[in-house]
Amino acid sequence: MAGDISQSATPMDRLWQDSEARGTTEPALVIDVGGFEGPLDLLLHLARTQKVDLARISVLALAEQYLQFVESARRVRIELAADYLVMAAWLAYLKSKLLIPQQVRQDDGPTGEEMAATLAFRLKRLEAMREAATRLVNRNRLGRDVFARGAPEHIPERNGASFEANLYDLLHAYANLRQRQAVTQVTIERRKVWSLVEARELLTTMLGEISDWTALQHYLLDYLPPADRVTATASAFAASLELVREGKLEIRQEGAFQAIYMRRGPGRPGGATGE
Amino acid sequence: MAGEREPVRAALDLEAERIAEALVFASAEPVSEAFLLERLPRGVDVRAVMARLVRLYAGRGVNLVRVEDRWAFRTAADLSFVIRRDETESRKLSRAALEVLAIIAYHQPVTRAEIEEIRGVQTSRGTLDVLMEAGWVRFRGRRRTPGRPVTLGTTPRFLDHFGLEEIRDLPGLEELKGAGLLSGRIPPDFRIPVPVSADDLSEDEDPITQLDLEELGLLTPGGGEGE
Amino acid sequence: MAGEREPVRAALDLEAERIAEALVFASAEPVSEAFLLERLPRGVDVRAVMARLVRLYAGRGVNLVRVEDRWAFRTAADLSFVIRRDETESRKLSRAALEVLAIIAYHQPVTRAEIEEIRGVQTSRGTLDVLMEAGWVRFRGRRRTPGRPVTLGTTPRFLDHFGLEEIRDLPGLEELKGAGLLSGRIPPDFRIPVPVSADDLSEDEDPITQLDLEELGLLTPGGGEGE
Repeated sequence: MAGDISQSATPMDRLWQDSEARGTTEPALVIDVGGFEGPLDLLLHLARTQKVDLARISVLALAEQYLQFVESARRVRIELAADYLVMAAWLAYLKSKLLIPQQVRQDDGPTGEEMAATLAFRLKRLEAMREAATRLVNRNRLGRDVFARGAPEHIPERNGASFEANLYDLLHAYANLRQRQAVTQVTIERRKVWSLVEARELLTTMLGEISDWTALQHYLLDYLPPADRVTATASAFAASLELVREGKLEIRQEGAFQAIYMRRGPGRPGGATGE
Repeated sequence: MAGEREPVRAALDLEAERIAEALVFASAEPVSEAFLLERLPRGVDVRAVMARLVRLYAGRGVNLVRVEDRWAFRTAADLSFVIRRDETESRKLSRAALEVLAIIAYHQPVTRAEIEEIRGVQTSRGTLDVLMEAGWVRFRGRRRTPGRPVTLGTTPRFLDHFGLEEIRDLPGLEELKGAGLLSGRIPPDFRIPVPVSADDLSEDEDPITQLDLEELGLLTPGGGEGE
Repeated sequence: MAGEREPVRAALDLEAERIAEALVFASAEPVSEAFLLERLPRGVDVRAVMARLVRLYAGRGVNLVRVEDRWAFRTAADLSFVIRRDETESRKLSRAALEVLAIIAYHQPVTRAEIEEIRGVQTSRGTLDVLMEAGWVRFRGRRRTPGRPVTLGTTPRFLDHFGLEEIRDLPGLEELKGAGLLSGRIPPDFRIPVPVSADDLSEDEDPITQLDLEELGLLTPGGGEGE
């Protein structure tokens, strides 16, 4: 299917065409969003189509491309995983920060430029890891290019222990056993409900990056399928209250039924990052 | 006295070489120096013996290689074309698994949250399991920070498999470190891109225009990460 | 110029030697001359190559030997004293033993009855013996409950062997799930205990006394706690 790419290829065509060169082992059909390893992968891929050094990409253009992608997916009613939507919300926020003329600098929170730099850095780091992975896998590998003695005569015991077992074996045995014994095989049906935990994770991820008042739900909901909005609103609200209680979030609302603004609270946020 | 070692000494050295050679040759797994030391004549310098053997086998079809403080004989890499067995490549790593492996190797000790931060996506179940089962990745310990998250790292077997003497030999490690790309933070000298406003795309940028995904056959049922 | 043979010829011969060497080394079984011939550069005299290799390895710790009409490397016969074939070859731990060991590690201090409750089967005597013999498990104390059952725990040697700094470094529920070792479909009340430090007795434990050990029939000379 990806075979016949004519000269009159649309940008999207070229985009997919490029993905063939990503050294994937998957079949050539990369059109599926599932072919991407998450939103950052998709962004990296879009960035490459800009064909410049990653440190110099136009983050704004990139954000737009991404948002358009999500937009298009929505138009044809493709269900995107929540990760992608969170990224969309974040980028929409970033875009608004970049487009609004620089105000008097407030102490709280990174500027649009700083956020853009963070994104560029993350992309560059991911790309670096990709390249490292490629170099690694192309090394001369034992059992493929280089071989050990085919008929070993004697295996010396390791540090004098006469029994062989490693941590993985141990954990594997334990996990299997406990799982077997956990008699109740609970099958949880996939529901169309956003759990508190999910909502909490999403909020924390976003709040890790955003520290001034934002109508976060507004950004988030914008990118959710209509069917999900009610449950997402409810869960996000409940989760946000929980986060407020823990001091990780602050909430402000001008009046009844007005937009709810949130920002990172004084408490430690989520702990997704950290050295 | 650059000259010959005394005969007794020389005989002892040769004997040590032969023993070390035999022990390492006999085993398919790398053999530790401690193990060799135990079995070599008293007072022999293991490192020196191994260094001589490395030289002796350097040009041969089988080479003596070091993996951290262990030694193994391996066929010479340039002979891969004659010995290479295609059927052995049964366990092909998925792209995700390979990426996670690289991140663990270059960033170790690293927590799962950090891996996910770098990849921007949840690690699907089974990815780590595959790497652990292959014996390349292991739990290392716990980070001494709140929550004490478990850290991951590579094993000696990983080094052996990819032909590395030690972690420092990972390709490009120094450059990546120098560029600040192995840290969780943006390096201070990281260039902050100047955002161009949406209207003026730079010359080498194409705006993505009307995307007709349907036409492209993008209509796949619920893609996403899935497990 | 040591060359009777011309340089090109010599290079070819060396290459043939290297290939033959690598093939014999990597093969799980003795290698036939026909097999070698197929893979050696065209026009090479296999017999001559093998004869040269035999001479090359004659004085070394590893010899090239002919077994019927096939070729193999064998450690030199005079070195059998170092190879010590009679030595206990490392045995793989049985699944039962692994399970019991894991339970002791996670649930310590744990009694034998508790282990059986967790596993749902009786533990054969030999299983614990094996773990004790390996030096990974020890008697910790006695539970202050009726019958004063003996409690079991892990040893420093256990930590050492499994590359753990302390027992609390064992991964917990989330980490096991994250690594794909536990499925996501486990009951909500599923717990994995945080292992109690191996060193200090818990509140409801009494230390093991000399008397206890005798009673248990375990007072072997030099046994017990050890260094």
